Order: sequence, then C-alpha cells, then structure tokens
Amino acid sequence: MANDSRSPARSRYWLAGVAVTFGVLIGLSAFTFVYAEGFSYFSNDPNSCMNCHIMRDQFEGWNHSTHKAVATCNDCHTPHGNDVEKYLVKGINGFNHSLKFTLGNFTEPIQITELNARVAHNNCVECHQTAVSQISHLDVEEPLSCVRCHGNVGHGNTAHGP
Amino acid sequence: NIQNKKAEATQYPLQVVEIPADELDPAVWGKNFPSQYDSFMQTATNYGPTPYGGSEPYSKLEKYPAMKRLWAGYAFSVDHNEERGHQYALQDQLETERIVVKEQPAACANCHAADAPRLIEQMGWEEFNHTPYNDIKSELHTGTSCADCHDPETMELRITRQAFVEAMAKQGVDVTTASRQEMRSYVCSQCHVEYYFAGENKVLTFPWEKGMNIDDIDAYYQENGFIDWVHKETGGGMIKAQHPETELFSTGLHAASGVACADCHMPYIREGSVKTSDHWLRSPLVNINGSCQTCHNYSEAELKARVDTIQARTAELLRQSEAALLDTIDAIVAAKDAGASEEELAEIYALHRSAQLRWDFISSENSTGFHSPQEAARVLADSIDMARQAQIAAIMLLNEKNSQEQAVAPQQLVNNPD
Amino acid sequence: NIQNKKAEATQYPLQVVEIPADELDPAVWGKNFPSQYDSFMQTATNYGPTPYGGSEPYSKLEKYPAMKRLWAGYAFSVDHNEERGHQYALQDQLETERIVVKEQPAACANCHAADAPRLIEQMGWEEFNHTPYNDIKSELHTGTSCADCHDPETMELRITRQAFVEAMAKQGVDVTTASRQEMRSYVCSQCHVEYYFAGENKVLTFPWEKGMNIDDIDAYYQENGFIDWVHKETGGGMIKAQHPETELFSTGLHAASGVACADCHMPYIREGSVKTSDHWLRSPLVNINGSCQTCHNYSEAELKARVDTIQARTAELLRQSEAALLDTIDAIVAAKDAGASEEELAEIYALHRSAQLRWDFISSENSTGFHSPQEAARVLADSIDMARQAQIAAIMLLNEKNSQEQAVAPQQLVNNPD
Ligand code: HEC
Ligand code: HEC
Ligand code: HEC
Ligand code: HEC
Ligand code: HEC
Ligand code: HEC
Ligand code: HEC
Ligand code: HEC
Ligand code: HEC
Ligand code: HEC
Ligand code: HEC
Ligand code: HEC
Ligand code: HEC
Ligand code: HEC
Ligand SMILES: [Ca+2]
Ligand SMILES: [Ca+2]
Repeated sequence: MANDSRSPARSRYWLAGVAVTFGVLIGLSAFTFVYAEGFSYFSNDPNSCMNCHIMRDQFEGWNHSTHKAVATCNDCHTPHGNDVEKYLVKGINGFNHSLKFTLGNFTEPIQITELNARVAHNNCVECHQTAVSQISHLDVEEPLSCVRCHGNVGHGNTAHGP
Repeated sequence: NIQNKKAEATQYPLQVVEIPADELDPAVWGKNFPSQYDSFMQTATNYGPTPYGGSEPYSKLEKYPAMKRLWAGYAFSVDHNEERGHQYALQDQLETERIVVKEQPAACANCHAADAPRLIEQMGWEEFNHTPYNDIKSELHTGTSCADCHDPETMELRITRQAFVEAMAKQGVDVTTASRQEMRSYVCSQCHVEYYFAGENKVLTFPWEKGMNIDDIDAYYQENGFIDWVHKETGGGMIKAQHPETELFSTGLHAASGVACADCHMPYIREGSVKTSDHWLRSPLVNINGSCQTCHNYSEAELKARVDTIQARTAELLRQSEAALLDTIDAIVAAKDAGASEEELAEIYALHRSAQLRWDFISSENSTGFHSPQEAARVLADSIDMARQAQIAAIMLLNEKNSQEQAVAPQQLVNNPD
Repeated sequence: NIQNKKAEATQYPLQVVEIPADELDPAVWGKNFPSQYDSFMQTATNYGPTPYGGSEPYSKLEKYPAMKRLWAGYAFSVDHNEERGHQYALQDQLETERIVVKEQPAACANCHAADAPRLIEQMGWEEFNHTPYNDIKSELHTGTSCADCHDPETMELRITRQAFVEAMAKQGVDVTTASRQEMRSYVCSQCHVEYYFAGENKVLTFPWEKGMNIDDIDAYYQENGFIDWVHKETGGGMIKAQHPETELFSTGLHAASGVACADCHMPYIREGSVKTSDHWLRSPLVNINGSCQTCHNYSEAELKARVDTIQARTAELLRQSEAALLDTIDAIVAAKDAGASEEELAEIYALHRSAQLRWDFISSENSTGFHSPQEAARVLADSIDMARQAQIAAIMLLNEKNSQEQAVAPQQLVNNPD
C-alpha cells in the first residue's frame, strides 16, 4: 500500500541541513526577506503571511477551516517547543519562501515539506494530547498522520481525504 | 470538566491486571481496556440488514436461488448465510449444515477460533489442518479474541495466523517488517481472504503466488489443477471463492491511497474527551459519520448515495452473470445428454469453471463491489463473456451430436418434422 | 520581482479595445486578454499522443481494425481519426472523407464553426440544419472562437448552441439560470455530446428526453425508431454514438462532487501574480500538476498510475466487446445465408444494435473510461452480454434453418457425413 508521502514518521536530521540552508539563503534573499516583510514569520498575525499573495489560497482555506477560531498560522507551522527550534524553523521558512518567491522557481499547487509537515503534526498532537492519548500510546515509534484523516482541518481546501 | 479530562488522559494506559501470554478471554483483557472491550462486545448486536450487507443472517440461498444450482453438489448449496458480528465466529461455524453434510478438516478452525494458534503449537501445522473438525470441536471455546490481533504485553498489533505469513512470504513480503498502517489491514487479511485446503493434509493456503487479482488466482489454480468439487449436473470440476475482501480491496483506490480496513471498520470514537478505536466491527453504512465523513467532506445522504450507486451497479451485473451461468449449465447438460464425451467437454468445463469462479469472487466478496468498484464490474464482465462463450461452445457441440445422430438415422427427422 | 508582482495584481482586467457583438476573430478578443488568447492559440500545437488520447490525429480505423467492419456501410468506416486541438475544429471537418462519401447537412457545422449561430439567425434553425453542408461551406471561416463561450461585453460564459438549450429544456432545466460552476461544464456540453439529426430537416438533436445514461438513450431511440444506417453485412439497422463526454461524465463521481470540465481541462495558471484559466484545451495527462494536484495531494506518478489502471481496464473490455460483436455479425450473416427472413432476424437485429450502441458509447467517448470508470465497465459488460445473446440467437436460428433443410433433403447429409 502506498504510504503517505507526508507521513511525519520519516523525520529528517534536518538540523544538519539548517546550517547549510542558512549560508546559501542569507545573501540571496536578504532583499526580498525585508521587502516582503519576511519578518512576518516572526509575527503571529495571519495577515502577515498574506504579504505574499502566494499564501492567499491557504489563508482562504484557513479562513474557512474549523481552526480559524482556535489556531493561527504559526500555531501549526512553528514549533511550540523551545525558542531555539521555533526561530530556527521560522528562519528557514522565512528565507526559503523569500528565496523561492524571488526566483519564482516553485511548482504550484504548493506542497508542504516534510519538515513543516512534521512541525504541524507535532502541534496537532500537542494541542490534542487528551484526545489522542489512547491512540498515541502505541504511537511512540510510528504515529499515524493526523491529516491523513483530518485533511480539512488546517485548510478547508482538500476536495476529500488525505 | 477540564480536571477530569486531563485526569482521563494521564491515567492511560493503566494496567489493572497483567494479561497472561496465552489469555484468550476478552473479559480479562477488558479489565485493562474497558472501552475497547465494550465496543468489541457490541459485535453480538444485530443492527439489522443494510441494502446488501448488515448483520441479519438471512439465507443467501433463499435470497439468490441461482446459488443453489450453481453450487450443486457442494456443501454451500445446502447452507450459506449473510455473515454477522465477530461474536458469532465460532458459533456459526459449529451450527452450519456445511460441517454436517460433509466431513470438514480442523483447518476450518483457523479463522473461527482463537484457540487455533494454541492447538497448532501443540499438534503441529499439518497435523492440525487435516485432523477431522469434529475431533477437535471440543477444544474450541473462543471465536475471535483480542489475542488474535494484539500482543498482550505491548498491545501492539501482531500476526497470529500462519497461512497469512506464508502466503505473504511467497510474495516476497516479510510481515514482521510491516508499518503500523499496514498492520491496520494485515490483521484483517489473516482471515478475510480467498483460501483452499492444499493436498492430502488439507493445509490452509491462500492462492496468491502469482498475485492477488482474480486473473492471477485463476492462473494459479489452473496450474496446480486444484478443484473444490465436481458439479452435480455438468460433471465438470469447479472452484468456490470465499470472502476475498483483501484481494478485491487491494485492487482499489482506497488501498492505493494507503487507507486501511480499520480506517473504515474501526473508526475512532470519543469516550469523554478521549479517542479510541471502535471495536464494533460492522458495516460502515450504519456509521457513515465516523467511517467516512472525516475524510470525505460530504453529507451522510450524499455518501450513502455514492455507495448505493456502486453497489446497485455491481448487484445488477451479479444477477446478469448468474443468468449467463445458468444458461451455460443448461447447454452443457443438453450436450451431455446428446452423448458428448468428457474429452469433448474438457475445454467447456474449463471455461465454465473460470466464469463461475469470477462470479463467485465478486458475489462472495462482502462489499458488493464497494472495495474496488471498477475492478468488480470488470471481473463480472469477464465472467459473463466466458459463461456465454462456454454456452456457445456447448450448443455447437450439441448440434454436432444431433447432426451425427441425424446422419445415422435421418428417418426420425423426416418422420417428425416441426 | 516583487515590485512588478504587487503591481500586476491590481492592473487586471484592462479593456484595450471594444469587442463588436458579432466578432468571431480570436485575435481581436486577444487584444484585451492576451494570456487567454496565447494559451487558446496553443490548441494548434501537437503535444503528441497519450496512452489512449492526445493530439496526434492517427487513424482509429488502422489502430482498431474491428471498427471498419462494425461500421460497414457507414461513413465512419471510411475515415475516423483521434481528435485534436480546437484550432482544427473546422479544418478537420472540411478535410474528412466523411463529407465526401456522403452528402452531409449543414447541421454538421453546429459544433465545428463559430459562424453557425450567425448563419442560423440569418437562415432559421430548421432551414440551416437541412441545407447541404457543401452549399454553406464557403460561409464557414472560424472553427472555435471566444464567442462560442463568452459574452463579448461582460466576458461571462454564455450558451450559444440551440440544440443544447432545447435538450436541457426537455429535461426541465433552464440553462439561463445556471450557476457559474455549472456554466464551466455547460459551455462544453454544447458540443461534447451524443447527437443525431432528427427527421426530414435533419435537426440537430440530443437524445436526452428519458435521461442521460446509455440505457435511457437506447430506450429513447427504440421508442422513436431512429437508426443511423443499415449494416452492410447483416442488413440490420444500426446507431452510431459520438463523443458522449457529457453523458458519461454525468454518471461519475467528479460530476457528483461538483467538479466541472474546466476544472481539469482549463486549470488555473499563474501569470505573475494573476491566475488565469489555461485555454489550451487538451489532455490533462500532459499537465497533471495543474489539472489534478490542486485537489489530489498525490505525486504526479501516482496520479498517472491511477488513470492508467482505469483506462487499461476500459481498453481491455473494449477489445472484448469488439470480439463479441464481430462474432455476432458472423452468426447473423450465416443465418441469413441459410435463408433466415427479416422477420425472423428482427429481434436479433435489435439486440445487435443495442450491444453495438453500448460499445460505441464507451469507444467514442474520449476519456477511455476515466470520466466514469465503473459505469464504463458496466456498459461494456452489458454490450458483451447482449452481443453474445444475439450471437446465440442467430446460431439457434441457423440450426433451425439447417435442420429444416435436412428435413427436406436428408440425403445430402447422409451423402457427406463429417
Ligand atoms: C515572502 C513571501 C511569503 C511569505 C511572507 C510567506 N510565504 Fe509561505 N511560501 C511562500 C512561497 C513562495 C512558498 C512555496 C515554496 C515551495 O513551494 O517550496 C511558500 C510555501 C509555504 C509552505 C509550504 C512549503 C513548506 O515550506 O513547507 C508553508 C507551510 C508556508 N509557506 C507557510 C507560511 C506561513 C505560516 C507564513 C506566515 C508566517 C508564510 N508562509 C509567509 C512565500 C511566502
Ligand atoms: C490547524 C493547523 C493549521 C493552521 C492554523 C494553518 N495551517 Fe497551513 N497547513 C496545515 C497542515 C496540516 C498542512 C499540510 C496539509 C496537507 O498535507 O494536506 C498545511 C499546509 C500549508 C501550506 C502548504 C500547502 C499544502 O496544502 O500543503 C501552506 C502554504 C500553509 N499551510 C500556509 C498556512 C497559512 C498562511 C496559515 C494561516 C493563514 C495556515 N497555514 C494555517 C495546518 C495548519
Ligand atoms: C493551537 C492549538 C491547536 C492546534 C495546533 C491544533 N488544534 Fe485542533 N483544535 C484546537 C481547539 C481548541 C479545538 C476546538 C475544541 C475541541 O474540539 O477540542 C480543535 C478542534 C479540532 C478538531 C475537532 C473539530 C474539527 O475541526 O473537526 C479536530 C478534528 C482537530 N482539532 C484536529 C487537529 C489537527 C489534525 C491538527 C493539526 C493539523 C490540529 N487540530 C491542530 C486546538 C488546536
Ligand atoms: C484513521 C483516521 C484518523 C486519524 C489517523 C486521526 N483521526 Fe482524529 N478523528 C477521527 C475520527 C473518525 C474522529 C471522530 C470521532 C468522533 O467524533 O466520534 C476523530 C476525532 C478527532 C478529534 C475530535 C475529538 C473531539 O473531542 O471532538 C480530534 C481533536 C482529533 N481527532 C485529533 C486527531 C489528531 C491530533 C490526530 C493525529 C495524532 C488524529 N486525530 C488522527 C479519525 C482519525
Ligand atoms: C474506504 C472504506 C472501507 C475500507 C478501507 C474497507 N471497507 Fe470493508 N466495507 C466498506 C463498505 C462501505 C462496505 C459495504 C457495507 C454494506 O454493504 O453494508 C464494506 C463491507 C465489508 C464487509 C461486509 C460487511 C457487512 O455489512 O456484512 C466486510 C467483511 C469488510 N468490508 C471487510 C473489509 C476488510 C477485510 C477490509 C480491508 C482489506 C475492508 N473491509 C476495507 C468500506 C470499507
Ligand atoms: C481463511 C479464513 C477462513 C477459513 C479457513 C474458514 N472461514 Fe468461515 N468465514 C471466514 C470469514 C472471514 C467469514 C465472514 C465473511 C463471509 O461470511 O463471507 C466466514 C464466515 C463463515 C460462516 C458464516 C457465513 C455463512 O457462510 O453461513 C460460516 C458458517 C463459516 N464461515 C464456516 C466455515 C467452515 C465450515 C469452514 C471450513 C470448511 C470455514 N468457515 C473456513 C473465514 C474463514
Ligand atoms: C481470526 C479471523 C478473523 C480476523 C483476524 C478478522 N475477522 Fe472479521 N470476521 C471473521 C469471521 C469468521 C466473521 C463472520 C462471523 C460470523 O458471521 O459468524 C467475520 C465478520 C466480519 C464482519 C461482518 C460483520 C457484520 O456485521 O456482518 C466485518 C465487517 C469484519 N469481520 C471486519 C473485520 C476487520 C475490519 C478485521 C480487522 C481489523 C477483521 N474482520 C479481522 C473472521 C476474522
Ligand atoms: C480483529 C482485530 C482486533 C481485535 C479482535 C481487537 N482489536 Fe484492539 N485494535 C485493533 C486495531 C486494528 C487497532 C488500531 C491499532 C493501531 O492504530 O495501531 C486496535 C487498537 C486497540 C487499542 C489501542 C487504542 C485504540 O483504541 O486505538 C487497544 C487498547 C485495544 N485495541 C484493545 C483491544 C481489546 C481489549 C480487545 C478485545 C476485547 C481488542 N482490542 C480486540 C484490532 C483488534
Ligand atoms: C482515511 C481516509 C478515508 C476514509 C476513512 C474513507 N475514504 Fe473514501 N477515499 C479516500 C481517498 C484518499 C480516496 C481516493 C480518491 C481521492 O484521492 O479522492 C477515496 C475514494 C473514494 C471513492 C472513489 C474511489 C473508488 O473507490 O471508486 C469513494 C466512492 C469513496 N472514497 C467513498 C468512501 C466511503 C463511503 C467511505 C466510508 C465507508 C470512505 N470513502 C472512507 C479516503 C478515505
Ligand atoms: C476530473 C478531471 C476531468 C474532468 C472534470 C473532465 N475530464 Fe475530460 N478527461 C480527463 C482525463 C484524465 C482524460 C483522459 C486524457 C487522455 O486519455 O489522454 C480526459 C479526456 C477528455 C477528452 C479527450 C482528450 C484527448 O486526450 O483526446 C475530452 C474531449 C474530454 N475529456 C472532455 C471533457 C468534457 C466535455 C468534460 C465535462 C463534461 C470533461 N472532459 C471533464 C479528465 C477530466
Ligand atoms: C454536437 C456537436 C457535433 C456535431 C453536430 C458534429 N460534430 Fe464533429 N466533432 C464534435 C466533437 C466534440 C469532436 C471531438 C471529439 C471526437 O472527435 O470524438 C468532433 C470531431 C470531429 C472530427 C475529428 C475526429 C474524427 O472523427 O476524425 C471530424 C472529422 C468531425 N467531427 C466531422 C463531423 C461531421 C462530418 C459532422 C456531421 C456529420 C460532425 N462532425 C458533426 C462535435 C460535433
Ligand atoms: C462549439 C463546439 C465545441 C465546444 C463549445 C467545445 N468543444 Fe472541445 N472540441 C470540439 C471539436 C469539434 C473538437 C475536435 C477538434 C478536431 O479534432 O479537429 C474538440 C476537441 C476537444 C478536446 C481534444 C483536444 C486534444 O488535444 O485532443 C478537448 C480536451 C476538448 N475539446 C475539451 C473541451 C472543453 C473542456 C470544452 C469547454 C470548456 C470544450 N471542449 C468546448 C468542439 C467543441
Ligand atoms: C471552449 C470554451 C471557451 C473558449 C473557446 C474560450 N474560453 Fe475563455 N473561458 C472559458 C471558461 C470555462 C472560463 C472560466 C470561466 C469561469 O471560471 O467562470 C474562461 C475564462 C476566461 C476569462 C476570465 C479569466 C480567466 O482566465 O479565468 C477570460 C478573460 C477569457 N476566458 C478570455 C477568452 C478569450 C480571449 C478567448 C479566445 C481567444 C476565450 N476565452 C475562449 C471557456 C472558453
Ligand atoms: C476540482 C477538484 C478535482 C479535480 C481538479 C480533480 N479531482 Fe479527482 N476527485 C475529486 C473529488 C471530490 C472526487 C470524489 C472522491 C472523493 O471524495 O475523494 C474525486 C475522485 C477521483 C477519483 C476516484 C473517483 C472515480 O472517478 O472513480 C480518481 C481516480 C480521480 N479523482 C483522479 C483525478 C485525476 C487524474 C484528476 C486530474 C486529471 C482529477 N482527479 C482532478 C476532485 C477533483
Ligand atoms: Ca454481514
Ligand atoms: Ca485527442
């Protein structure tokens, strides 16, 4: 059976990549990062994501999702954990998106990366500890991807399931 | 309120009792896992029929009279009902006429008794399978048990049935390396599969060596020459298919999308604020909300309508296939009566066998096509085509015989012209 | 870069020129909408074949030789190719042998020339339809134009083809009240439909009065007794189906889910920060990313594999159906040669006609089953069943004839025994 390619199960040693990513990105996207208010990554206001029209679809999706009232972009897309990790991820995304946006060399529809899929998953689990306490107990090794069933939670944009 | 909820959450998993490695009684396991136990016990409840499934164990032979004749000479033509909840797994086997009209091997117990693994360990795999069912009956106490699917220590899913392990190995799959999501289907695929009893020792075997779709399975049976019984009317060798849920499902889109049996048949339910897997294994049509709507954002009515459409198309083709197969049997019988020899009938028998195996593959599969809608229709189209071709061949043979007769005694014809 | 992108977002839409109400030339419309114009012009590009579709206009008669015989005596048996981009809509019609071997009515132009609506206004609906095609040829200049689908003032989608309006009205649907999403399919359904020329005046008509699925359509034709041609070999009346994309699609899950033709055949493309509809109407298989991934979060390879599976199953059944239909024709011809009368053949003709109409319905539908996978397989199963039953009836009739002969002259038989 085809396994969910976005399964957080296969998490990466992404921290290693971080350093590299930084090096490459800093120079290239400094301008965009500033101009496009890439610092919006450090804000919790969804509208800050909207500084990029590219994000319009997901904003619309979120705007119509069950979580509009309970979670903003960063509640799902940045780690809740310690600040170091939090700002690392924000940094990576800020630069990555700024870069891609500048070069325009990304394919649409946009697809979440494994790193961010894992971040989102962990945030689901964190907010829903109680709900998933039983199904998670067998979970340590291999969690079931939440969005495989709850594909509409973050963004009411999936026509159907996973 | 919050406090209780947080409490519930942290309590779990709380081991009230230590579960012995050989414990089969669900009640004991239930002490640690009351909610799963309660829902599992619900499988004794009759929630009534759905359009094509459900838990009302009506006689299929009465609802679809064609079956009696298609299975003529085989135990299934005597007693075959719509299946029901897991609580009846052992009882229904003990009570079926099929173990009365024919002496059955203990191999039958593999999927109907949680005691099977223990007995196999004691008696040995081959020995267990060929022992007469009636001789070990007294050893069977529990139908399905938690132990069939769970490791009592870790509660992780586990495979307990040897036939499945071997069948997967033959396909090059090592089940011990299965992912959690795969296990959510594998535990079911230990029993919800087509099977046969191989050789003298009646060893329970799944015919998957060439692949899982019906064409592979037919090719496999043709190669090893296995037949289940000889048809009472035609005298041809026949093969019966049983509950190939795993095989049909594997050809569908849900499988391709990584959806597991448990996703639909054991959806999560809320106990207070905690999610648990609904162990009331049943038709998803009585719980569309839990089984489908999380993934499919449509109204219950809309989703029901989609299943209805798929199943109605399948049911229509099943009836057409039955009509074609009955015509085939008529034609073969007529040819035989006109003196056709076994040699002359050999190819026709083979066509009839392949045609009826395909009908049975979809008919005995319990989702009425839902598990793989297009494939189900394709298989029935093949069944109809093969049945009609067998009918045509038999008619040709009949004419040959008649004209030979006429050649010998032309008078007859002249004497009674129509 | 960012500056431009922020700018672009506000620029659109900007009207450079005022488009005359009767303007057909896309180039003029293109002045206001360059990106739509550019992509629309791409429909002249040959992007090559896909496994079953694509824009390579190969001869279907050569690829599927059975077609020649199944259509014997009808213009399609002379020339029929895989269709290609909209830019060729008029040219391919002007160049096909089908307008040479048979005098065709102007009704043909309804879907192949943007000039049709104007001519209909001038000549009147019935008058236009029955005028010989060759007489109005010179009046046809543009194949498909923006005007076919858009109102030049508002650019809103509009219906321009009378046959569609009337067919929908007969089903109780007023197309002027259609929602935007419905219009995103309706504009296509003006042409991508099964049709026939009704009565003396050859009025273009869609056979939807009883419904859109093939059983309804067959019932409709049976009731009004229409036939397209008499089969050259059998002498039976036959009906040809053409591009019933709308009809087959309407039975599928995408339709049930409110997905429109344009969602897959005109996906949005980003021009800088502006999203426009890709007017390069073509096979989605060459643009799976744009056409499918917006809704299906799977890799391109996985989505392609899903289409492959669906189309391979359909193609396999199409070939089986053709084989059955060829056998039917052989059997009918044999019965005729043996002296069967038209009366005796009447029912067999009817069965053959219904069987071949069903094959043609899926064969001439251009998605090779994708638009409604299970329904496509169901229809082909019916086609095979009907064809084989017609074959059997013809064989029976043949025997009857032969034995009558024998009854009359039994000597023959005795003289040459096999
Ligand atoms: C500078 C413009 C810009 C801003 C501001 C922006 N994004 Fe993005 N974002 C992009 C682009 C471009 C992509 C596509 C990158 C790709 O596909 O690799 C993207 C992709 C993404 C993805 C999916 C790809 C991945 O990296 O996982 C996520 C999740 C995302 N953005 C979240 C956010 C959030 C949350 C915010 C606000 C805190 C935000 N974005 C603000 C431009 C932006
Ligand atoms: C409740 C959690 C949640 C919230 C709130 C949320 N997202 Fe997401 N987002 C997700 C998940 C989960 C995915 C992955 C979707 C998938 O894999 O189907 C995702 C995916 C994305 C993507 C990649 C596109 C895709 O479908 O893979 C972008 C871009 C994105 N989010 C941006 C945003 C922005 C901008 C906001 C705020 C307006 C936001 N998200 C709010 C959970 C959330
Ligand atoms: C910032 C905290 C937070 C995050 C992150 C979060 N949720 Fe929620 N979620 C909530 C709250 C609060 C509710 C509403 C109250 C409730 O039902 O518990 C909710 C409701 C839900 C519900 C029930 C209502 C519905 O939408 O169907 C589901 C399912 C759910 N969340 C799944 C998820 C998934 C999956 C993710 C990750 C992609 C996620 N949540 C991320 C806080 C969060
Ligand atoms: C196999 C499918 C599936 C997966 C995987 C899954 N869920 Fe659910 N979830 C469901 C279903 C079904 C329900 C509805 C239960 C009910 O309401 O009876 C549900 C309900 C919920 C709710 C709502 C409970 C409430 O109190 O309303 C939350 C929150 C939730 N899930 C979170 C998650 C999170 C977080 C994950 C990942 C760890 C997850 N789910 C994984 C199927 C799934
Ligand atoms: C996508 C959802 C889904 C998945 C996954 C699924 N099924 Fe089903 N199953 C159904 C539906 C719907 C029916 C039809 C129920 C009916 O007719 O009442 C059904 C019927 C059945 C039945 C008969 C139930 C009855 O009502 O008598 C059995 C047994 C069964 N499935 C077993 C399985 C097994 C084993 C698997 C995995 C190999 C599986 N199913 C996977 C949805 C699913
Ligand atoms: C490979 C596993 C397996 C084996 C071996 C097996 N069964 Fe079953 N049996 C099932 C499953 C799964 C069902 C439920 C699905 C169905 O009824 O199609 C079932 C259902 C039944 C039923 C209830 C439905 C009906 O047909 O009336 C009876 C009775 C039964 N089996 C008897 C037997 C007998 C007798 C044998 C031995 C000849 C046997 N079984 C061997 C798996 C098995
Ligand atoms: C050890 C063998 C075995 C295993 C493992 C097994 N089943 Fe069954 N199942 C049966 C038998 C036997 C029956 C028929 C019981 C009867 O009719 O007496 C049955 C019946 C069913 C039914 C029909 C219930 C009804 O109301 O008609 C469903 C649905 C079902 N099983 C689903 C599953 C799923 C899903 C799994 C895995 C999570 C599974 N089964 C695992 C043997 C098994
Ligand atoms: C037919 C197979 C089968 C049987 C029998 C069965 N279970 Fe399960 N059980 C499952 C599956 C599948 C899961 C989901 C596991 C996963 O998601 O990894 C599960 C999950 C669980 C869990 C984990 C929490 C949850 O609800 O997801 C517990 C605890 C559990 N079962 C207890 C029991 C008990 C107690 C019994 C006997 C009364 C039992 N099970 C019988 C198949 C079964
Ligand atoms: C865990 C997620 C999940 C669950 C649960 C689920 N589905 Fe699906 N379903 C999917 C996915 C993924 C597809 C593949 C098509 C797509 O990508 O949308 C699909 C496809 C389908 C299709 C069309 C494909 C086919 O089989 O022909 C139907 C019909 C359908 N689902 C109905 C149902 C019904 C009814 C149920 C409940 C009994 C159900 N599904 C449960 C995820 C799910
Ligand atoms: C869900 C996506 C989808 C929708 C909606 C859809 N189609 Fe298609 N269509 C396809 C696919 C996939 C093919 C197969 C292309 C191939 O075989 O190369 C196809 C093939 C075609 C073709 C033949 C293209 C070729 O390659 O020759 C035509 C014409 C067509 N569709 C018209 C329509 C019309 C008219 C509608 C609406 C009534 C429609 N389609 C709706 C996906 C779609
Ligand atoms: C109701 C609309 C309609 C009418 C009327 C119509 N066509 Fe077409 N025609 C189409 C569509 C749509 C296609 C593309 C799909 C296909 O080829 O199946 C097409 C394709 C063609 C092609 C290219 C493919 C091939 O068959 O070689 C030719 C040539 C053609 N038509 C000639 C004619 C002729 C001659 C007539 C009149 C006898 C006619 N058409 C009447 C809609 C129509
Ligand atoms: C006025 C009539 C008409 C309308 C309206 C129309 N079509 Fe067509 N379409 C045709 C004809 C005619 C052809 C065949 C051209 C040829 O082969 O010469 C065609 C060909 C096609 C093809 C095949 C392209 C290829 O590469 O093989 C596709 C796909 C298609 N149309 C889709 C659509 C869609 C989607 C719509 C609506 C948005 C639509 N058409 C509206 C008449 C029409
Ligand atoms: C075969 C039908 C068809 C033809 C021919 C056609 N269009 Fe379109 N067009 C559509 C559809 C469908 C849409 C989507 C409308 C909607 O979403 O409401 C569209 C949308 C548009 C839009 C709105 C913006 C957008 O891109 O969605 C413009 C502007 C446009 N078309 C211009 C043109 C021009 C200029 C031509 C001729 C060169 C043309 N169209 C030919 C069917 C057609
Ligand atoms: C506008 C949204 C949308 C687009 C675009 C789309 N689909 Fe779907 N598709 C759906 C929905 C909704 C379903 C219904 C099943 C479900 O609920 O998941 C579905 C079902 C399917 C199914 C199973 C149902 C069936 O027809 O048997 C397949 C296969 C499929 N899609 C493939 C494709 C492919 C390939 C494309 C591109 C050519 C495509 N889809 C484009 C929304 C879409
Ligand atoms: Ca049942
Ligand atoms: Ca084409």
